[in-house]
Amino acid sequence: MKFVNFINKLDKRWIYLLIALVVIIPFVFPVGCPMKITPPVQSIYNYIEDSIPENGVLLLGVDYDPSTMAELHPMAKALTYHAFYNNVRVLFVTMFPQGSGMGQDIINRTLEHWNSINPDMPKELGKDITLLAYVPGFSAVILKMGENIPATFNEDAYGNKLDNLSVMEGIKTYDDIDYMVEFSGSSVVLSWLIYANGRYNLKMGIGTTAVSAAEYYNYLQSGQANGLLGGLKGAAEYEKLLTDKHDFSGRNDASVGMDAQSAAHILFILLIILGNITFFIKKHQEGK
Amino acid sequence: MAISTNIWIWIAALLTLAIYSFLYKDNPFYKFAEYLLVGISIGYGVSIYWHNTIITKVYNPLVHEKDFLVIIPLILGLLMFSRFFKSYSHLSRMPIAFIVGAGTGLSIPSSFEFLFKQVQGTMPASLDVGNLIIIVGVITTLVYFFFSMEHKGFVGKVSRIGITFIMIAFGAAFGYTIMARISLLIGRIQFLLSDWLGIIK
Amino acid sequence: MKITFFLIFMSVFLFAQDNQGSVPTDSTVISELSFIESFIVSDMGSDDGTALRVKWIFADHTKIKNHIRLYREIESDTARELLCDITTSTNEYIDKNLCREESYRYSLVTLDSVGAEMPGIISTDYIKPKANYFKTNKIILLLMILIYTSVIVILVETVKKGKVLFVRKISGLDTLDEAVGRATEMGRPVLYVPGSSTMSDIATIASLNILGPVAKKIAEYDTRLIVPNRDPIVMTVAKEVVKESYSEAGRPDAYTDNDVFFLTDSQFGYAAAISGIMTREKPATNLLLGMFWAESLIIAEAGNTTGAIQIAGTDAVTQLPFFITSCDYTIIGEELYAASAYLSREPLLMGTLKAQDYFKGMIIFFICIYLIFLIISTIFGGDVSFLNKILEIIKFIFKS
Amino acid sequence: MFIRRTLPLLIAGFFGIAMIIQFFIPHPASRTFYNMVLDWIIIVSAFTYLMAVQSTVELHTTKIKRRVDGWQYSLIVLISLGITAFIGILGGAFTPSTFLMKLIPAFKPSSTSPLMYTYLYMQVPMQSTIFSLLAFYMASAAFRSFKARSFDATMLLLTAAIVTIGRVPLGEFIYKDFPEIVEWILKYPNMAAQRGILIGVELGIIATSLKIILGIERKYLGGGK
Repeated sequence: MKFVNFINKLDKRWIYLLIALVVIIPFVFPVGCPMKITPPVQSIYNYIEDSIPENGVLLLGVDYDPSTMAELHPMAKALTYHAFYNNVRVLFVTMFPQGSGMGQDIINRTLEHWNSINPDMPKELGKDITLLAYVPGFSAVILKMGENIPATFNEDAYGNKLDNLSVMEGIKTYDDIDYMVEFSGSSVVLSWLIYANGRYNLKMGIGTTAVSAAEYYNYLQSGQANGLLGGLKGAAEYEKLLTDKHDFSGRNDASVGMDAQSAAHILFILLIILGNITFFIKKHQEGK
Repeated sequence: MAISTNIWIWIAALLTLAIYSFLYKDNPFYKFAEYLLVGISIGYGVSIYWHNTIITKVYNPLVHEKDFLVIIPLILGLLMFSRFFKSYSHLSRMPIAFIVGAGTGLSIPSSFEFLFKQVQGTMPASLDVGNLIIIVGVITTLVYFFFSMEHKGFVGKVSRIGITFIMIAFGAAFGYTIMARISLLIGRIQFLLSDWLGIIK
Repeated sequence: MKITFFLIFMSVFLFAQDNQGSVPTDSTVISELSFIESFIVSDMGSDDGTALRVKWIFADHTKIKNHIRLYREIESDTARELLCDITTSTNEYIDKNLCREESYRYSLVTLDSVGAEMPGIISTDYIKPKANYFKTNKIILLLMILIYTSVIVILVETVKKGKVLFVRKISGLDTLDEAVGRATEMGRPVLYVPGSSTMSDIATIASLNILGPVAKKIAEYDTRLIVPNRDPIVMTVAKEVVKESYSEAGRPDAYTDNDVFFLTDSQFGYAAAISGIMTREKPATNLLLGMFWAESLIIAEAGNTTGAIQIAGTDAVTQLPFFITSCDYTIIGEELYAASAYLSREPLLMGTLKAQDYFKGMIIFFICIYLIFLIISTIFGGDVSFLNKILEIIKFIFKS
Repeated sequence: MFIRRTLPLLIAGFFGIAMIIQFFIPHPASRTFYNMVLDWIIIVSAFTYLMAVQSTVELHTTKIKRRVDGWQYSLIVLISLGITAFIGILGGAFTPSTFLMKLIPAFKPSSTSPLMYTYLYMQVPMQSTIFSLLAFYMASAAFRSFKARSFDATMLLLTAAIVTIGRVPLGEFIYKDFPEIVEWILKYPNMAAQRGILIGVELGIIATSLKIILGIERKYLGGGK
């Protein structure tokens, strides 16, 4: 049982090195496995593709901060590109000061990349896409948007008045917003569901980190949300849907990471099995 | 092999390595980076507050649009400053009471409706295997968290089924959390390998 | 008590004043087109007076092949405004965002297959939308709020008067006593981590309620109790709780003040420091009770490697899977509140817990009844109208 | 005594009950009251952020005054907070402010503001890296502490293994309709238990809110007399 003792005395830093290698190697030698689209991701894609009219409005809630950015940023970018393809106006709203930094970063990257790959139909800040100013008050802001959106924010995050922005044309309450997708890793989703969907019947989809994805399946079943993007896998599936339909040559952040994700998952399963084997051997020895 | 020449990418990479040094041992570099992060995030928050909130929601209405109804909440908000003086800090309870009171008042009816939607979702129109599992799962989980009856006999068995349902739910959440934590690591490795060192595309 | 009576009185007053929605002021119909039986417009109930409901019933569906067109006229200017073309399947149109001072008239024209208007028109009288004082469709919601409020208030009052309400003993509390007993036999310290959140978190308050009796038991056996904290306010409250328990156990001198100390406010620094304490002091029992975030993983793993018995308890659903697999016993979610109510018997905690339990019991009851009737109705082929009626009624109670 | 203790509870009680009643009255008068209260909440909460800043600054200033060990790090917090706030307020949040563009002509309206540099190249890397540490801790915990020590833990680890493998492209490679199984587990048993827990938690939140409005619950006002 030398092997068991060796395993137990193994310093945890070796395991840290192992996980780092398992993630780095697939980046240097990408494999690219096939990926099947799960229904909750498909239903968000279908809703944006079919049910949002030309020049409709897609509201994206960026209520996350850099700590969960790795999973939610690719989702928000993929949806923004999808809106650009369908000539849908995109509005970003956030309930945290941190979120506005994230929204600003998405707008910069998507505009820059979009205008570089199709110069013939350029997208403009203030005409097709903008970030609404951060207003504190949390549930009060979500409710106030149900009554009068321009009066809630007065200005967008860049300081220009909402009234003279062409992206805000004809937008007064949630009835003028065709669809909303809320990206968040925390319980902010609950407030949007309770107030925006509950009190003002706003059609909603959810994009969340994998940690809370399992928790939000009951909002799908009860019909409060009509779709769910769960973690990096959800983002990768959405990117795959986009590349199938349009030549989405955006840098697929999520899909690139999928190989490393698979490798790391296999490592985790092995570690748990190995750990349990040594656990049962030790218990067996103590039992004797 | 194009190592980036942008000074800001180098700052970001060095700070990332400073935090990863915590894996080896807790050291001054990690502490410096962590407390620097606390300072910057609050400084950033204050700036966003200043531009997006104090200017747009308080200063402009008052000075430009002469909408003087703003005075009352303004006074209530200024009471918040009383926290800086020990003897008057109790005055800050007024604005807190207003926000918490009005906030809870707004939340109660809508939260009840949210709860009812969940209960209604457990009452499907037709009965198939999936719906049966949902109803049984919800009932047994609720019975497990029922504290007014001793968990013996029949109630004990029902709560036993309930805890099994809960374990399956936690197992699903657990599997998903593994995926989440690894994605965070993948995001950082992507930054170090491509943006900084330029090894991969 | 006066507040609940005020609430009940207020609802009765509102209920009586305006019962089943405002009586719709129908307007008669001038029927020229034979196949439309009735064509009425009425005020939309439970609204702020900006909507009208236009309703029509067809004598027989078969005769109508193509669409019909709806017009609206405002009394002040007689320009007729085209609203929409309607297929024969719908028989109602709700016109929103109207103005309260205006009065409106609706008229109906049939279209032929090509889409041109056929002669003949029906129209209603002018009607002014009315703002209502009470949302009649939300009465059940109001009753539920009033019931829940009064149940909480009544239960909190009865517990204050000293009546003992039954709460089952959480099995986690027995394992807690055994674990503390084990530490006292081995003469090694007990580590109690009250979570990484502030006093505003319910789980932290629950954890401090459990700390009381645990500290009392430890005081009796003269074992060392270590309580590291991440929040200065929680630390001061923990000091008071432990000091009080030691004096209750008759050992005020055995209380060492610097065993309850403030570590650091950084999330991962706190977890790393606790792992250091675990390896240095080698406690026999680790109690991790309260609100935890991602750092729970580090603490639970460190405790595992030192071989101590670990009991965890939190309401953070995302951290529970790690505690269940890493610790010997885990108090899950609301069991933490039940444990703190059971131990502290504090009226506020006990009253609310029992009120939640009764409400939960009601929900369980209704879902069970629904399940039974659903099973019966599927056995009988699912179209028994009597059973469907019952299913509808149960579902109606929770209709939002 | 009245100002300190009962007035806040009266304010909370009045606005709490008023907003509940308002929900049930669709009359335009109640709607204007509702809009007014929402505006007030937004403006007053503009100042609540000060509370968070004040408590952190106070925590670190006391640490420096008392020379607690590690007080140098508190100095770093205060300095970095001051500099970032100074850059942000003067230099503009997302677009360079007019003042900055006059001061340094290099800044055009379209270029990123100095504050965004500190956000994108300092806060983002540090904060996302801190949370990526968790992948390492999970790996070592997966090996050393996640044990099937009871029936419950075994059920949990089994489901976790199925979901972990099924949710990754490699899973489909191993067994064709692995993702369908995972989707079924998530949609039915997992959903049922999550809903049961959610109903319990929601009832707790509503009970706490009612206690706050009725003035029974006072902890939110903070400790002290």
